[in-house]
Amino acid sequence: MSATIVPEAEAGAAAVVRRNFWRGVWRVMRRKPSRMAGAVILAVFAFMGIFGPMLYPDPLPRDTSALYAPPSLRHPFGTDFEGTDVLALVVTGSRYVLLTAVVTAAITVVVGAGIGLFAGFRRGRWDTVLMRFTDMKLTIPGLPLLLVLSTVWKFTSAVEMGLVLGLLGWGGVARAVRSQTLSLRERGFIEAARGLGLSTTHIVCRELLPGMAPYIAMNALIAVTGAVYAQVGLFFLGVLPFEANNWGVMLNLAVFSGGALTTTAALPYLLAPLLAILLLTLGIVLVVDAMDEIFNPRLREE
Amino acid sequence: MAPEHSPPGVRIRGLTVVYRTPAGELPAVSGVDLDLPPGTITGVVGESGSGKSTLALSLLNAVQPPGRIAAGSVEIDGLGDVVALGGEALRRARGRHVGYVFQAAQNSLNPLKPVGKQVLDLGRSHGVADLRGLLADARGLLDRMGLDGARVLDSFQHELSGGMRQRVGIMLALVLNARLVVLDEPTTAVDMITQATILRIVREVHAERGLTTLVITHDLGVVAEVADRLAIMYGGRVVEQGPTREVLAGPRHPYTRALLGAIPRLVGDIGEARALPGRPPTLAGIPADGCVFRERCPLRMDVCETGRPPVVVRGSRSAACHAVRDDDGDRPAVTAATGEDQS
Amino acid sequence: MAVLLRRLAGHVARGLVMIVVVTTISFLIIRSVPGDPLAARYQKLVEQGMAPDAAQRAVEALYGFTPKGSLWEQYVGYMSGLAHLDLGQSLSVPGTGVSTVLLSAAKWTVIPVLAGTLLSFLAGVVLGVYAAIKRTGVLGDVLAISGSLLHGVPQYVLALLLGAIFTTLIPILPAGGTADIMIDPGFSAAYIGSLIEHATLPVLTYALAGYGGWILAMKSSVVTVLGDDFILAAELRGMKRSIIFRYVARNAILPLFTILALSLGLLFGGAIFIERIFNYPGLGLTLIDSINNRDYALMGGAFLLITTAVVVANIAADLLYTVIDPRVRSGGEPA
Amino acid sequence: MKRLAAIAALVGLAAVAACSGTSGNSSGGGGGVYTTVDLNKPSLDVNAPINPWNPKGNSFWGYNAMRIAWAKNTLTDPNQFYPGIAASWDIAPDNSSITLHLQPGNKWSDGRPVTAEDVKFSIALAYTQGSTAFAVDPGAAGAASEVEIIDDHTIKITQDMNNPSVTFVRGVMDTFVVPKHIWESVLPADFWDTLKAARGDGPEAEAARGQIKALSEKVLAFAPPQDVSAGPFVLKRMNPGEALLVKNKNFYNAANVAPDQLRLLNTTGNEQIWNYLTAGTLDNAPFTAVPADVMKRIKATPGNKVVKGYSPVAVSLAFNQSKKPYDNVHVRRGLAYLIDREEVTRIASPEGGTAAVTTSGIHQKAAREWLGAELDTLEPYAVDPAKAEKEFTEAGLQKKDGKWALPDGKPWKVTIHIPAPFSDWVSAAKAITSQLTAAGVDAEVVTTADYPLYLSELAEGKYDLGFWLIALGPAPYNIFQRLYGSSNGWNILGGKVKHSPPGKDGNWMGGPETIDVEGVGTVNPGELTAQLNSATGDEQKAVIAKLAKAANQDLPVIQLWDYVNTQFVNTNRFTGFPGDDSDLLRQPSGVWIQLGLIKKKQ
Repeated sequence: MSATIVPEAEAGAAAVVRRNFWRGVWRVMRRKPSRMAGAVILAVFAFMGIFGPMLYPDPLPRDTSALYAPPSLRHPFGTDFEGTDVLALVVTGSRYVLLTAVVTAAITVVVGAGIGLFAGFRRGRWDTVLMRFTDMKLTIPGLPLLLVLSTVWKFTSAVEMGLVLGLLGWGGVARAVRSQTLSLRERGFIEAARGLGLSTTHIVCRELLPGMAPYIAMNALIAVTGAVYAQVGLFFLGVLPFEANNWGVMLNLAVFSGGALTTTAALPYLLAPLLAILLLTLGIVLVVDAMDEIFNPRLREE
Repeated sequence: MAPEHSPPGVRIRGLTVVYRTPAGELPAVSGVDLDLPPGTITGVVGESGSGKSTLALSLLNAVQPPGRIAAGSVEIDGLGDVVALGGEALRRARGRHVGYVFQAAQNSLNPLKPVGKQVLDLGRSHGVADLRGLLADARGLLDRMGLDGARVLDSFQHELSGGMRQRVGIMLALVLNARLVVLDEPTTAVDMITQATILRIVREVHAERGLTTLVITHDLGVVAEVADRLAIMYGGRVVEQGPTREVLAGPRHPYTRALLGAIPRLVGDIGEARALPGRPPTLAGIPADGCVFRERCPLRMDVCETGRPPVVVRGSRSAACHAVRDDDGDRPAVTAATGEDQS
Repeated sequence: MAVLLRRLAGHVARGLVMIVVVTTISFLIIRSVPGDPLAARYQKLVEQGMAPDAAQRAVEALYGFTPKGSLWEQYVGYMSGLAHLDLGQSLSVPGTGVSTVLLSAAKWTVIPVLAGTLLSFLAGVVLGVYAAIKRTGVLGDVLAISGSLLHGVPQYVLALLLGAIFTTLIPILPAGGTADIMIDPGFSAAYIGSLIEHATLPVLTYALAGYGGWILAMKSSVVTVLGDDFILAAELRGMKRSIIFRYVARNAILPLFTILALSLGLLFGGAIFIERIFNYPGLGLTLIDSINNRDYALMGGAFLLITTAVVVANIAADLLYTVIDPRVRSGGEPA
Repeated sequence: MKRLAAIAALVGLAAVAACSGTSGNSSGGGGGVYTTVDLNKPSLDVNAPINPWNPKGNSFWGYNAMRIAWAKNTLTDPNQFYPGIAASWDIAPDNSSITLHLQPGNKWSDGRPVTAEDVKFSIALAYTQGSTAFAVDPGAAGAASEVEIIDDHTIKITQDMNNPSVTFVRGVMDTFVVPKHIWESVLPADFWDTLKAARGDGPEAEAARGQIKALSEKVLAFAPPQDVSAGPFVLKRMNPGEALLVKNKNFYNAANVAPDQLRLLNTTGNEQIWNYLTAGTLDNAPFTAVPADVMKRIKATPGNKVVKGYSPVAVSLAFNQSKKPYDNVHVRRGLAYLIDREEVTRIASPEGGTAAVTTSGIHQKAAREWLGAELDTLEPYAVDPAKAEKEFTEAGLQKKDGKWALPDGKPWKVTIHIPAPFSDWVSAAKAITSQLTAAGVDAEVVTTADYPLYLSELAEGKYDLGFWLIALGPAPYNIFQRLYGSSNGWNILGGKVKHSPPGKDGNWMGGPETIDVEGVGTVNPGELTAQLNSATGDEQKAVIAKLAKAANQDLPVIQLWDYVNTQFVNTNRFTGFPGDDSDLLRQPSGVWIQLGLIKKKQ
C-alpha cells in the first residue's frame, strides 16, 4: 500500500524552485554586500576586457622623460620602463587575460562535466576507459608540460592559450563530477528517476546537474583562477611570446629588469598587475560564494 | 531489564513551529494539540510538507534551523516540557528518554564505524557505566528482532540491508531503555515483506517493553496496521484525530476521506482509487487565515476563507472543519459532496 | 588482507601501464622540442671568444652524449634503458647519470613540499572545520573567502611577496640556497638550523599556497557531512558533541586524502616557480635548466619522476583509503 | 637571467694589463672570506665533475682552474696576457712558435710539482675537446704542429705554418692545465702516436681521428674524486646554492692571496645579484645589467663601489636580407635613421651600455684605436625622419595615411625577434617598435622562449629582424666574423673561404657576396674578414677600415649599444680592486686575487 500523491508533490516543489530561481539569485546577492561587490568587480573586469582597449589610443603614449615615474594623479600607478602609463597597460592588457580565462573555464567545465557525467552515469566499460584517460591526464604534470609545450608551440593568441589550458585542465572536474554522479546514484537517485520513466536528458539536466552545480561552479572558479595563474605565470617566466600589454610580461619586466623586488621605483609597475589579479580573483571568489548558495539545496531554504 | 515504571504520556499543546524564510517566518506546524496516552501507539499521517516530521522533531526539541518552536509546549511525563529544555539536559533526554528512529534510517549510521562501536559511543554519551551490558542489551534487542545480533554489531552500515538498518535504528532508539519512541517514516524505502516485519516488530516491542510510541507516516496502511490512535495532519495542523478504527471506519474531515479514497485496494477496480486533486500547500502557500485545506476541499464554504475551523470534539475523536458540526454525529454536514461522488 | 593485496597488484599493474604511456607521450613531446643542444653550446662558446671552427670541434666532443638514430630507435633505446632503471646520461653535465642529477635534486623538492603540504593540510583542515561550523557567521565568511583568495593567488605571487618582505624589506631570512656554505655539513645543530632557515621561505610559500585549497575542500566536505542524515541521527540520539565532532571530522576528511595524495604528486611539478624564485635547487629548477639546455634525457627523467610520483601517490592514497574507509575495504566501489 | 650567461661570460674572455710582478706584500693582510659570483658558471651544479671541459664542471676559471695564461683582451692586441701556469713566454715574431716558462716552484694542492709534463698532458686533453690551437683536423688554421718539452719547466709549442693564424698564441694560452697524475687514466699511453696518425691523410688517419673522438667523451665525463688545483683556491665543498673554496697553500703566489676562503654564490637571475649587492654581501659582482633605481640603492650601500671598464661586445639589430624589403639597403638605412639609439639605451641598459655612435661592427672604444680619425667619416645615422623618408622613398616604399607600406602597396610590419630571458633586449626591442610605430612604421616584438630556441630559429632564417651580438673583440677576425662569418654565408674550411647562398649552412643574414663600398670599391667582406686571421699590423688596419666602411654603408646590422663592463666591488672587507678601465675587469676576480691585487682591509 502506498499513496500515489508523493511524486506529484516533489515535482511541484521543483517547479516552484525554478520559478523562484531569479528571485532567489537577487535575494542571495542582496543578503551580503560583499557578493554585490564581487559582481560589480566582475562587471568592471568584463567591461575592461571588452571596451578597455578602446579607451586608450593605440599605441599607448609614451613619455620617455618619465621612466618608472612614481604614482601621480596623471599616472595613478606610475609609468613603466619606457614611460607608458601602467594603469593603461593593465586596462588594455585585461582582454588577453580574461579571454583566455573564459575560454579555459568554458572548455574545462564543458569537457570535464561532460566526461564526468557520462562516466558516472553509464558506469561499466565507458567509465573505466574514460577514467583511465582522465587519470593519465592528471598524471602528466601540467606546468612542466606547459613549459615544454611553450617551446614546441607558440601560443600566439589568447584563444589558443585558453584552448590549451582548457584541454590540459579538465581532468579534475571530470573526476569530481563523476564521483558526485556516483554518489547520487548510490542514493538511489538515478534508479528512482528511471523507475518513474523519466528520460535520460531529464535525469541529467533536471536531477543531476542542479545538484552538482555548486561543485561545477567551484571547479569553474578553479579553472578561471587557474587559467589566470598559468598564463600570467608563463609570461612571468618569459617562455611565451612577448605581448606588449600583458600582465605577466609586466610582472616579468618589473622583477627582472625593473628591480621591483630590490627597490621601490618599479614597485607600482609590479603591484598594478598583481592587484588586478588579486581583485579579479576576489571578484570570482565572491560571486562563486553567491552561486554556491543559489545552487546548493542545503543552503537554500525554501 | 524490565522497565519498572509505567510508560510516559505526552501532551502537546498549541505547538507552533515556524521556519525563517526570506518572506518572513512561516509556520510549518501551527497550534497543534495532541495527546499521546501512555502505552499507546499513535500514528500521525500526512503528505510531504504537512509538518508531521517537524512535529516529530518537536518532541525532542530538535527542530533544525532555520526552524524554531515559536509557541506551545510538549509535556512528557518524567521530563516536563521539552520545549523549555536545553543544553545538556536536552541532550541527555534524547536517546535516554525519547528514542528516535530516524526518517532515513537507511543512512542513520556512521558509515565508518561498526554498529557495535556506535552503540558504545551512545553509551559513553549517556554515561552508561556498564558498556559491556549495553552491548549485550543491544545484541539481545537485535536477536529479538530476528537478526544475528553479534554479527550485526560487528558490521558496517554498508554491509546491512535496508530492513536490517531499520531494525538497527530501532535498537539504537531502545537500547538506553527509552520509554517514548518516535518512528519517523519507519517503512519508507523498504520492500513490502520487510515493511510487514518491521511493523510487527514495532507492535511487539511496544507491547513487550511498555512503550509510548509515535509513528509518523504518509501511509494510512501503516497506521491502520499498528496504531491505536491516529492523527491526520494537513498544512501544519491536525485536521482529525481519534482511535484508528473509528477514524478509518468513519472519517469526518474531508481530507481524511480524500486520503482514504486515494488508496488503491487489493480487491476491486483499481480505477476506484481517486487521487486527490491539486497539491499540498508549500510552506509559503499555507493560507494564513481560514481553513488550510479549502483550496482542495470539495465542501468549501465561504466561512472557510476567514475563520479558523473549530475543533469539534466528540468523545475521543476530534476534527477541525467548518463542515463538521457537534451535533452531526459521524456524518458530515453535506452528504452530497462525499469523496464517492467526486468527478 | 587479500582484498588489499589484490587492489595493490591491480594498481601497480595499471600504474606501470600509465607510466609507460605517459613516458611515451613525454618522449614524443620532448623530442619535438625545437632547438639543438649542440648549437646552443656552440653559440655560447663563440660568444666566449672561441673561434667558430674551434667551437665547432669543441661541440663535437659533446656529440657522443646526444641521442642518435631514428626516433623509433631512440625510443626503443630509451625504453629498454628504463626497463633496466637506466635513465641515461645528462647532456648538460656530460658523464653524470640522469638519476644522479634527479636524486640529488629530488631531496630538495620532496622535503620542503612535504613539510609545506602537511603544514597547510593541518591548518586548512582545522580551519576548514571551523569555517564550516561558522559558515553563516562573519568569521566563517572571512575564512572561506580568504581561503578562496589564497587558493586563487598564484604561487609565484606569494613567493614574490614573501621574498620581498623577508629578504629585502626585513632581511631576516636567506634569499636562496639550501644551507650556509660556511657551516660544515653534518649532523650538527648549526647545519640543521641553517637548512631549516633556508627552507623556511619555500616551505612557507608551499604552505600558504596550499592552505586555501584545503580550507575550501574541508569546509565543503564538512558542510556535506553535516547535512548527512547520520549526523542528525546521532544528535537525535543524544550523542555527545565531541563524539559527533569526531564523526563529522572523520567522514569529512576522508575524501581529502585523495586530494592530498594527488597534490603531493602534482606539487613536484608545481615547485617550478618557488624554486626559481628562491633559488632552491629542486626538481623544478632542474627541469627549467634541462629545458634551457635541451637536455633531453634529463627532461625525460624529470617528467618520468614527476609522473611516477603521481602514480605512486595515487596508489598510496588508495591503500590508505582502504585502511580507513570500511566501505572500500570490503571491496566496494571506491568513493 | 640568462643575460648573464651570454654577455657576462664575454667579460670573462677579456683580459688585463700585465702587472705580473706582484709586490711581496705580506703576511698580516691575509684572511677572510671573499664572496662573489662566477660569471662563467653563475648557476652551480653539485653533480658536475671537477673538470674544466665539462660545460657545468665545478672548475672555476681563475679560482681552482688554471689556464696557461690569462688573456688581457686589450682593445686591439690579442697577444697580451697575464701569467697563469706560465710565468713568462717567448713568442716568435712570426707567431710560428711559443715557448712557455712555467712558474718556478709551483705545486698542485696535493703537493706534487706542476711540470711541463702536466702542461703537455693537458694539451693532449685539449686536442680531444677541440681547441683553436690544438685541432685534430689537418686543415685547421692556427693549429699547433708540435709540442715539445724542453725541460721540467719549459715547453715549446710550434704552429703549423701551412695555415697560420694570429689567434694561435691565444689558443695556446687558453688551455686549461690539469694534474697529469690525477687524469692519467683518461688517455691511453700511445695518445701522441694516435694524434700524429690522425693529422695525416687516408683511412688510417680516419680511424685515428675516430679514436680521439671517442676519447673526448671520456675526458668530458671524467670526474676526479677531489679537487687537485694549481690555482689560488681548492674546491672544498659544494652545496646547491654555493661553492666553498679554500686557499691553496701550495699556490705559487700563495703569500699574496689574501682571502682564506672563497664563496661562489649560485644565481639564476640578475635580481638575486641586485639583492646581494644591496645587502652588501658581494665583494665583487661581475658585469650585471642593473636598472637605474637599483643602481642608486646599490651605490647607497656602505662599501659598494662601481667600477667601469671596457667590454668587447656590442648588440645590434640584425636583418635577414633574404626577406623583403630588408634586402634593400635603403630600407635598412631608413630604419637606422628612425631608431633613437640614445633613448633605446637609456630605456634598456642605462648602466650597462653606451649608445653606439654609429654602425662600424666594432665596439666604439676599439673602433677609435683601429680606425682613428676615419671613425668620424662614417655615417652616424643620427635620428632624422626626413632622411628616413628619403631612403624609404628610394626603396620604393609607399606612404599611405601616414603609414609606410611595401612597394606593392601591401602593409608592412617590422617584426623584431628576441629571446625572452634577455630582459634588456626585450625592453630595447619594445622601445624600438614604439619609436618605429610613432614614425609610421608598423612594428612589433615577438619573443622566443629561450636562447637555444632563439638561436636555432634565427639560424633557420625564420626571423626578419633579430638581436645579434657583434664586435666580439679583441681579435679582429672574431670581431668581424659576427657580421661576415658563417651566419652571413662565409665559412673557413681547411683554410679556404667558401661562401654559401642564403638559407644554406647557417647563412641566415643573406647578404650579398660582394658589396660596392663608396670610396673602396667592390669588396668581398667574407674574404676580407678571413684575411684578418693572418694579416698583421698596418695591413690589418687597412682591412678593418674597409670592413668598417662596408658595415657602415651596407648595414647588415644596426649597432645599438656597446656594452660597458660595469662591475661592483665592496671595500668593507677587501681593498686593492682594479680601477676603472683596468683590463683586469675582463677576467674573474680569481685572477685579481692570484695576481696579488686583493688585500685584506686593515
